Amino acid sequence: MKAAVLNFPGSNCAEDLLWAVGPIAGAHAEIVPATATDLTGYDLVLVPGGFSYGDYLRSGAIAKFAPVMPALRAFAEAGGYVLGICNGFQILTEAGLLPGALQWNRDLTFICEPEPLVVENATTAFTRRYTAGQVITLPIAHGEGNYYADDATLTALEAHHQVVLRYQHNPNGSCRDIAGITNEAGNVMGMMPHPERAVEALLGGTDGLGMFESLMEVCDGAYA
Amino acid sequence: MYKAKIFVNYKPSVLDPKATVIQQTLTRLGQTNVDSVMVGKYFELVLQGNEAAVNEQVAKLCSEMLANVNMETYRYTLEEVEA
Amino acid sequence: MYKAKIFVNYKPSVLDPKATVIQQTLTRLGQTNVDSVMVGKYFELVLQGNEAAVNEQVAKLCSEMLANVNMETYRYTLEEVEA
Amino acid sequence: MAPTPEQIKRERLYEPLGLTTAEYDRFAELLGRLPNYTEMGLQSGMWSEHCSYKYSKPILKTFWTHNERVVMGPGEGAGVIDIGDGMAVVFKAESHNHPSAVEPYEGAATGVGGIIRDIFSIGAKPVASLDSLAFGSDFTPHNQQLIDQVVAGIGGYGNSIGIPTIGGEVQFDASYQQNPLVNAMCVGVMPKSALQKGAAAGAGNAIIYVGAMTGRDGINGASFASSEFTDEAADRSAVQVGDPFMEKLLTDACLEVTRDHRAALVGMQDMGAAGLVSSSAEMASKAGYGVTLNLDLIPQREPNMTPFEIMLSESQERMLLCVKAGHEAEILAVFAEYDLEAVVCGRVTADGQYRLYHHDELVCDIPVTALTDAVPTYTTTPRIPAALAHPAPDFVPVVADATATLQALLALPNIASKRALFSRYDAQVQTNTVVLPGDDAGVIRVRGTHKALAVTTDSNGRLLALDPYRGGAMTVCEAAANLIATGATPLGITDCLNYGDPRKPEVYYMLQESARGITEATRAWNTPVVSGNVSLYNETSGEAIAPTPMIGMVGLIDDLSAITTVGFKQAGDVVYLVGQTGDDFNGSSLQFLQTGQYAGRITGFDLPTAVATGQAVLTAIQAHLVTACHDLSDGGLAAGLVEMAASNVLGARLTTSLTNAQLFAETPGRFLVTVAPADVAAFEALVPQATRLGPVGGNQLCIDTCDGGVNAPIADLIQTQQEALAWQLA
Ligand SMILES: Nc1ncnc2c1ncn2[C@@H]1O[C@H](COP(=O)(O)OP(=O)(O)O)[C@@H](O)[C@H]1O
Ligand SMILES: [Mg+2]
Repeated sequence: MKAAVLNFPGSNCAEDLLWAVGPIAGAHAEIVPATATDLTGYDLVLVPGGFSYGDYLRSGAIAKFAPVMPALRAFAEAGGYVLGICNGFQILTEAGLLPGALQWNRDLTFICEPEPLVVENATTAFTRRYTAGQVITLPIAHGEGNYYADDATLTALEAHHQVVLRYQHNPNGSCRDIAGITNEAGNVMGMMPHPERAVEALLGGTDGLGMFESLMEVCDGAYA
Repeated sequence: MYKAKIFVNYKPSVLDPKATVIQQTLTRLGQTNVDSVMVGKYFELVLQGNEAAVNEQVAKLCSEMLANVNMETYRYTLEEVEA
Repeated sequence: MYKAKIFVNYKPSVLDPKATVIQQTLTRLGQTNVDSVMVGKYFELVLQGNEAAVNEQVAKLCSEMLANVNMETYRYTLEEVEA
Repeated sequence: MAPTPEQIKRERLYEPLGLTTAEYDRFAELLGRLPNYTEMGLQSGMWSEHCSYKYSKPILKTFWTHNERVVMGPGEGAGVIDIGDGMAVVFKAESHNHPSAVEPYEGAATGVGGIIRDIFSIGAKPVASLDSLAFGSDFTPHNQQLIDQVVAGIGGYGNSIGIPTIGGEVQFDASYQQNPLVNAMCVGVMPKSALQKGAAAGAGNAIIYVGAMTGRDGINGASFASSEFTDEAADRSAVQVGDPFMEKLLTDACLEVTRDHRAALVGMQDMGAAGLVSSSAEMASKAGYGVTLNLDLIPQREPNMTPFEIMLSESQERMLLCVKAGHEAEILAVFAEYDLEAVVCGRVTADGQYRLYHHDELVCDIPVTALTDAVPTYTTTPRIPAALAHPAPDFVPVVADATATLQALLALPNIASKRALFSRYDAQVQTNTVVLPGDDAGVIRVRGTHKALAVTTDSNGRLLALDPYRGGAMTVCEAAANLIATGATPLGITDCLNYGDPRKPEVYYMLQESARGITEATRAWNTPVVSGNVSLYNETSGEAIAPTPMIGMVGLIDDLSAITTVGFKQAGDVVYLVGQTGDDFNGSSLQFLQTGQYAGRITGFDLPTAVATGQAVLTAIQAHLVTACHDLSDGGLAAGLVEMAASNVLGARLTTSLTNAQLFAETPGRFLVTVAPADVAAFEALVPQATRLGPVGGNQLCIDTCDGGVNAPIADLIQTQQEALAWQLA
């Protein structure tokens, strides 16, 4: 699997993702700046967490105008796998690659805590190493992670099994406890929790590794 | 040259945490006469160009950048200003 | 019952990173006709009471909660509304 | 029009800027003429306590600052200590008390931003932040808002820039009600070879300005931070807004310059207090050179700024570099890559003069040293405060119901968990955090090695108020104990000295005595002071805060597998108390609970014993004989047990010969540890100071004492400890 980790000015989790996907999960990964205009040749594009362009207007609102965005859109439309984490999720919704929006947490405070999550759909390219209903614990670290979509959108998301991860104890007020979704085609996923922060026992857990291993299994055929 | 005054608001169906927190705080402080709180954003942009062009540009800016139309609505006015 | 429309802005000397980033992005996108960008907050509150009391309450709310008078200024209007 | 030199002298216009007549006269003598308005303004910034340390230098000189590991001690942006493998750790702390009192969010945020610049200006990648906070104990709506906004500001900056906040502390005491303390610490890691200093040497070399544009924000901030604030309205203009996005770009760009363009770079320094003047004058002074700046080239956010304003502005996110002549384009290109504005704004000169041009006019022409080395230092004749000379009688508590007392103690804001506050900080970005906030110290691994760094901040104003000498020493010991509890060997410290007006004999006494205590303890632990910061004039309406030296300590863990945490791990593990417990209740939380105040002399502290106990525990941890470890502080043994029970909700069944009251004694220098049954004999042989209390396990915390004891469902105790603060702040 060859993965690109996008790096927007103000992203601060690109290096963390590179470390998780590369040295830890064992895939080939490299940082690609937001000025890149071509993403061909990659199997997976990761959109990292952080505060792109400071996120002063609204999370992800400025990043959607970055030079790389047309290439990202083309990559997704061609069926390439895209995973947006935290700010990456916000960017994908702002860019219209995923439905809904992320607004301020219910209590208006930034939250950094490990959160138990239920894997709702274990058939996606991102979650096939988990089992349906499995509870995994991943850290969250966000101020604007409160997922919102109108009722029609939510109903459609559920009908098409696009809700992949739900919070067990909804920490931020997200509609229907949603922590992560895919697009209808299933090749673009966004999630607020940080799987790249849960890939080493030394740092408190390895529940996030399954996401990267799932993608490697899909991209490389078999993953030992 | 035109000055655009732009208001961005949550759609009524969206529960706004900022408004909720303000309302809760007011209640806690005993100010129970406040029936509703709405929190929005306000932008003022000064743009060069003729009215039609500026109007089109501002509308696009609002829908693509200043507001997230999934959860927000916007409205704006234009007024001519001296250079 | 009165509706208060409240505008809160940075004082002119205060650095506003929000406005700066918006302006820079517009420039990057080739929209160089935007001379200035100002970002503020807008609130609408509906309050029960007579005009004088509401006026006093809103002024206090603005200076103590909605605006940070160290670096922001505020202005507001009141208009009577139906219950 | 600026006032004329004669007018300045006649109308004493230097006084509102914090200069005395003697200081003004001395400056005029150094110049050989009367200073103009710009020059006098530069003097006011540079001669302020914040920049010159004129009252604290004599005290700081007494600190012990060097041992075999210290690469760079105080005097530069930050201190540097060797950690082996060709690597070094860089750290410093800074106070932002006054700005945070005036504008809590931005004051706290820019405090974090400022200390980060000190770290990367040395050439180190910032890898961790800590925050030491002190607030009033009366939770009025104003205080609640202050607490909320300070915490939001620290998180707002740190989370955004992507540096994990892995530790810190929050204290509540009446003396901070009007004067909160906001101290921030930053830690960086770098190859030793990348070290760079803030010097401007070599005639003809370029001075480059980079970062945010200069505005009128924070003008006179340096003099403002150094004088007691009484006139609220006047202080309000000093507010600066932080831009963490800009700082992220600056960090990355400056680190690229120090890494890849060493040959071109002469020196680099951040613009902190007294902005452009202090950075440029200090860089030139350190190197023994002069500097000429053209102010028209300085990027300005507002029109019509005067030289005074440009030079003294404290706009954030700005750096000053000295670059070899001929290499300007190379460096400017690096900044352009990051979309940062950078300009060559001046040159180094050989004659030691400080010259400024504005609109083609020479507006300042004075010796650099008149701004730096020439600043006088002052001492005050100390006087022991009456309350210390005649301490209250020893407090003798009566504890009939130890369970109820424990419940009440756990709900005190100073003892309750601070999770509701620190969970608003991103503690994991950079994915190196091994031990998260909430333990005794934060721990991060050093990538590419088998090492980790442990960091803590500690301060204890209420103890120093009773005994500055012992309190100072005990604060250092508490920091060391927190590091040891994770398995780290203490390396060195940074400090923030938060005190009142040093011209008062009693305040000066406190300062001097606590420095003496700190020095003695740092020598005993072999932890020199490598950097620090002073915040004086923490007074409102003539009342000083409790003397509060904040100690930030860094320790080294050589073996990742030896990292130890606070929580009980396994039922059956044996709990030991290490160190003797006495009737030490003066200044304790129990005294506060029962009498509403802290009073009496400080008893039970013996520095050599504290060091020996700590070292024995560390040896046992490093020998892998310990499964959990916690140093005892506020609330004593009983509170410590609940903290250990919390992470895995495990109770314990313990027996001790202590009294009920002694469960809450705060005899310093003690630890609680757990040991796996198989290791009990080896542990006891290694740590003779240890007393066996009983096994971990069950749902109850049971402690049998000689006159009763504690018996309660552990879940209840944990709930009180975990949630009490959130309830009180809601
Ligand atoms: N402001 C803060 N920021 C980050 N962490 C904090 C803060 N306050 C408390 N903590 C965390 O809580 C732990 C326990 O706090 P405290 O009881 O003061 O520690 P100790 O008594 O061990 O010094 C600290 O070591 C730290 O990890
Ligand atoms: Mg401790």
